[in-house]
Amino acid sequence: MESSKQVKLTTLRDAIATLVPDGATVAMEGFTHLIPFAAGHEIIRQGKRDLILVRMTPDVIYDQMIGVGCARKLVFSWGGNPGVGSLHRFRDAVEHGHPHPLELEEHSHAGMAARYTAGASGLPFAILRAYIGTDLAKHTEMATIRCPFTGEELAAVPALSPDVTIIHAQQADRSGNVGMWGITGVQKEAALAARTTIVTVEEVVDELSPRGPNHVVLPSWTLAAVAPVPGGAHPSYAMGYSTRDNAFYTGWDEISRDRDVFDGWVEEHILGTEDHVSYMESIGRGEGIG
Amino acid sequence: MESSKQVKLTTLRDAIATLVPDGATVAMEGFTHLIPFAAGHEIIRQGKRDLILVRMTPDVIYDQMIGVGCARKLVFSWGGNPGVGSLHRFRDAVEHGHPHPLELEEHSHAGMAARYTAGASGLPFAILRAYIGTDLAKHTEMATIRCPFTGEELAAVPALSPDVTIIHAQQADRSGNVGMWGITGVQKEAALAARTTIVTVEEVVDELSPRGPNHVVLPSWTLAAVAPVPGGAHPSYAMGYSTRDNAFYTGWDEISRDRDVFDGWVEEHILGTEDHVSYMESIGRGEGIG
Amino acid sequence: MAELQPAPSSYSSDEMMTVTAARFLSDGQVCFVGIGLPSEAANLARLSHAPNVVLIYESGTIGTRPDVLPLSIGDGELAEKAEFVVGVPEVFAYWLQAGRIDVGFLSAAQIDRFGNLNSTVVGEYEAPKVRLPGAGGAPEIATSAGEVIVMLRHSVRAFVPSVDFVTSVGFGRGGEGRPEGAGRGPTVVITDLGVLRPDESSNELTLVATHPGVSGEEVRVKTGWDLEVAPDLAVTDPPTDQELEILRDLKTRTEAAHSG
Amino acid sequence: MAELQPAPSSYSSDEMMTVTAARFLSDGQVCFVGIGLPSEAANLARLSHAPNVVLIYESGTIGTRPDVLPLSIGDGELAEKAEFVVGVPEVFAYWLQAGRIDVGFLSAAQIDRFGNLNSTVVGEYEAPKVRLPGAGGAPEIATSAGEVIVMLRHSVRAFVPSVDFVTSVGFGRGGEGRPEGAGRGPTVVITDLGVLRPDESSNELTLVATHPGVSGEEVRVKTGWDLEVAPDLAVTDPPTDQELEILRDLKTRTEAAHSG
Repeated sequence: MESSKQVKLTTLRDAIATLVPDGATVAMEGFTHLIPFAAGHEIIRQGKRDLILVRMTPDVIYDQMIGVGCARKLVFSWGGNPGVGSLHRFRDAVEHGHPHPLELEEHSHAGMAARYTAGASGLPFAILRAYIGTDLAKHTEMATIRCPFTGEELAAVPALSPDVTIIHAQQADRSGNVGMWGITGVQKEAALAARTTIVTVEEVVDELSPRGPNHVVLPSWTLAAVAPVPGGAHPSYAMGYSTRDNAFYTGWDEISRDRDVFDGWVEEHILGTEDHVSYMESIGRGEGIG
Repeated sequence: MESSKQVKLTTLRDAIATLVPDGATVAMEGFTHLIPFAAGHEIIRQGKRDLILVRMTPDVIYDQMIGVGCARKLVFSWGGNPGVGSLHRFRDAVEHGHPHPLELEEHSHAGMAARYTAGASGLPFAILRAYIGTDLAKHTEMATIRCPFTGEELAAVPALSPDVTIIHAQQADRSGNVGMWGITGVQKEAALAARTTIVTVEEVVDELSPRGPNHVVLPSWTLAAVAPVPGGAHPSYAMGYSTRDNAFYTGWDEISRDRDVFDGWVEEHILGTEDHVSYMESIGRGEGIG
Repeated sequence: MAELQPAPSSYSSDEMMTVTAARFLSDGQVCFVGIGLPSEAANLARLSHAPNVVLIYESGTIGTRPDVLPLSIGDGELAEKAEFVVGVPEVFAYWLQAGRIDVGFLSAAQIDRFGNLNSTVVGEYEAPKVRLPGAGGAPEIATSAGEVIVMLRHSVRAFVPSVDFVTSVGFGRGGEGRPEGAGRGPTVVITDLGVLRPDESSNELTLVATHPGVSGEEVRVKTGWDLEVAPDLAVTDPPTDQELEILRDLKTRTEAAHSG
Repeated sequence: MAELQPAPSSYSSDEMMTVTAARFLSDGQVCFVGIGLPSEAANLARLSHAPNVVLIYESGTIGTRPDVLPLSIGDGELAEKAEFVVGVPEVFAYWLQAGRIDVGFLSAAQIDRFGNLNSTVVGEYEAPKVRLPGAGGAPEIATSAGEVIVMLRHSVRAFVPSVDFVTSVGFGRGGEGRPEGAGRGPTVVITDLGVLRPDESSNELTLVATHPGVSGEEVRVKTGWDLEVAPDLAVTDPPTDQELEILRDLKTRTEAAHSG
């Protein structure tokens, strides 16, 4: 029952190696829930460089990728450690150019969401009522546009169509159709806006079966690769499979404050491990994964 | 647990009497599934006039409303009897001005869907790639707009914000939150775009519980009235509650071809009945309703 | 009193039309399907040579595999058998407009020599002789799908020199060609008599095949303009026994379901 | 070794702040809520005097009634206890931008005398002293919500004469007023010391109440501009025993859940 258009299940390592070139514009989305951490670690392991990283809410995984020097530019709307505080590697890059300067392009959440929606819709831009009275308008890519019917002036933002979008989902079936539920953020739009979409999943099942609200399906023929990576969202979570590892987020503050501590942590736990299973063991979260 | 903002469950008769004034712009949506027939019949019973009727797919219920003279204008994208053929009362109004002339404003489905989406989003217009190379552009409300980033010329259509939107759904809970599933068409957008939204439902339940895909919820505080009307979509259907009465649709062709036959049918079955229960009995579909 | 069953090798012109259209679909293609003959053809393809064809109906049912043909675009069967269901705004924005559709099927009341389609009015727009249903999804299917397959029964009323209203653009009123960035447009027109294709240089619809037993002259008589006929006019392969069996089973199941 | 439990009538300045903010919410209002103090205040209101307050988090959880406070805006608890969940593009387009929000809560690193908020940078944008997280949902909450409640702890670092960057507009850099059609903006600023309201004619934030035991002079000292004090300066009612009990139960449940 497979045709040429249907995605083949693959490994995360192969997907990153073959589909994520240096210099690519890469969006890794997940709104607190379902963040593709394992994929980010694999990008670090494979030493990808000069990436334009895109994400509404760059959090710890982007802090890690920025800290090791994967990124030359960040396109975002809110960069923090949710519920904890600053992203120290992100701040070090912006405030002190370490490990190298990081170009920024920032929007509001509404602007980023509209940009992805335009990308998913095949439109070159989106309109929204945004940025009114702010200094953001001067520091971001936007234009104003007048309603041809009412004369109201609105914001226009360019469509966002990443070279590669990477997301994590709960399930794939054996044909590579992907199902996710709960808080799905902007993932559907980010996946449909991209030229190439990679999905890591908790589980491969015979039939997609939501165990929560807001079920979203991405058919296999819109995807480039699907890789089973159980626990691949850790320390984020996958509703129905895992809970958020809040202790990891809190602990990250300490690890990321100091350049050397951070470098050592990456060396030991990411570069020093082969894959997500051995990574989880190395950080002491091996139970129940893999 | 009820506050001022929460809708009260009411009767269809009261909802139409108090919330649908003559001359209003009224959208009754339903994409084959969940068409609010009972509400249309109640509008006919109450003798509403000069309505601007809006609907992507005006079908038999609009044929009836146009045929009795409720409407002065129709805003639409496809007017037919699905799977059967013409809407004879609609054609009679357009081709011969019977019972009186009917003003038309027509779009494509894509255009109408975008107009409702703009309305639901609080924007004055929507952009889309549409009407290219057609004569529609000359006969509809649209403008062209240039992308400020790429220069591409796109279509702009004005937002659609009906005075009243009426839809039929499967369930409401006791607080007036509404749940529907299956083919939900443009109902969410039409409901959220309207100043006043009326929903008829198959059933009032303790907790909304979808029995099919694509569950859509409209919270009570976005609605003006919710009225239980079991079978209120007939001859359309409500997934999980009823099936489409294809024989009625086929039979409508005969009834609607002739002005006198149509007038007699309306007199007997709509004007001659009190409510949806007695209407269903009068057309021989009384079983299992009410 | 059993009804007379035709031998498998005997078939109607509508069956020939449906079978021909089905053959134009390849496995794995993503198709935007309308009700009627296109739906028959697309499902026949899915049940025969193209099991992984992805069928999308504008009601928002994506990847649907109905057991029986829908009577309306929003039949419950389409939702129950779909991989997933989305709202109508999404199906037009994220799926059609975004360029995810390989093949769109269209029909119409009129088609002209340059493949433009009319489903709006016969006669003047302001004072129509016949008011037709209108555009529906057609204008954007015509320009957003990778290619368009047109299905239309042959008659001089339908095949007119110039349509009364361009609801969906083919190669333009004067045959000037496709709008920029709008896909290949109508690559084939399949009728109950034969198959037409736009000429690569003139964009004019040209008869390239007739169905078995139909002459080129018969098609020309039923066409409202001076129809070009390809020098190497082919004859369509008749339906195979298997094609007919699958199609008739599908229609038998459908009738049973809809009269039930 | 049981920990010392404060008597209900003893409370912290953060508790006073949260309780004060909760009281500004009326039953049935629709609130767009952020993480931290706003989430505490909104849920306290829901669990006390405003059981039908509708809480919307930008993660897409609508009408949610969490048993414990979320640590992040996308905690599973918010989705599990929501009336329904939608995608992030929808929450901003159909729910916030469409004007369905009565009250938006905002916080920031800096606020100025005209209620403008900064959560982007301290210092120059191109060479910041401190790079803050950025805008998130704030700029559109500030202009699309019917009114905005600001919660911010008092200090001269936070209460500055003019913000380094306007992330969310209050009454404009020069206090010129609200953008047209943009709602009432910050109607109240609640701090750990008291309550400020914009003056109706000057749009300048004015101290209208202090919390019990706080003097107007103390607030002026911790404000980075020459703060106006209302002639009829009020004193906030202290938290009731019931308010404190509900708030502390909520926080105890929350700590247990997040450390578990």
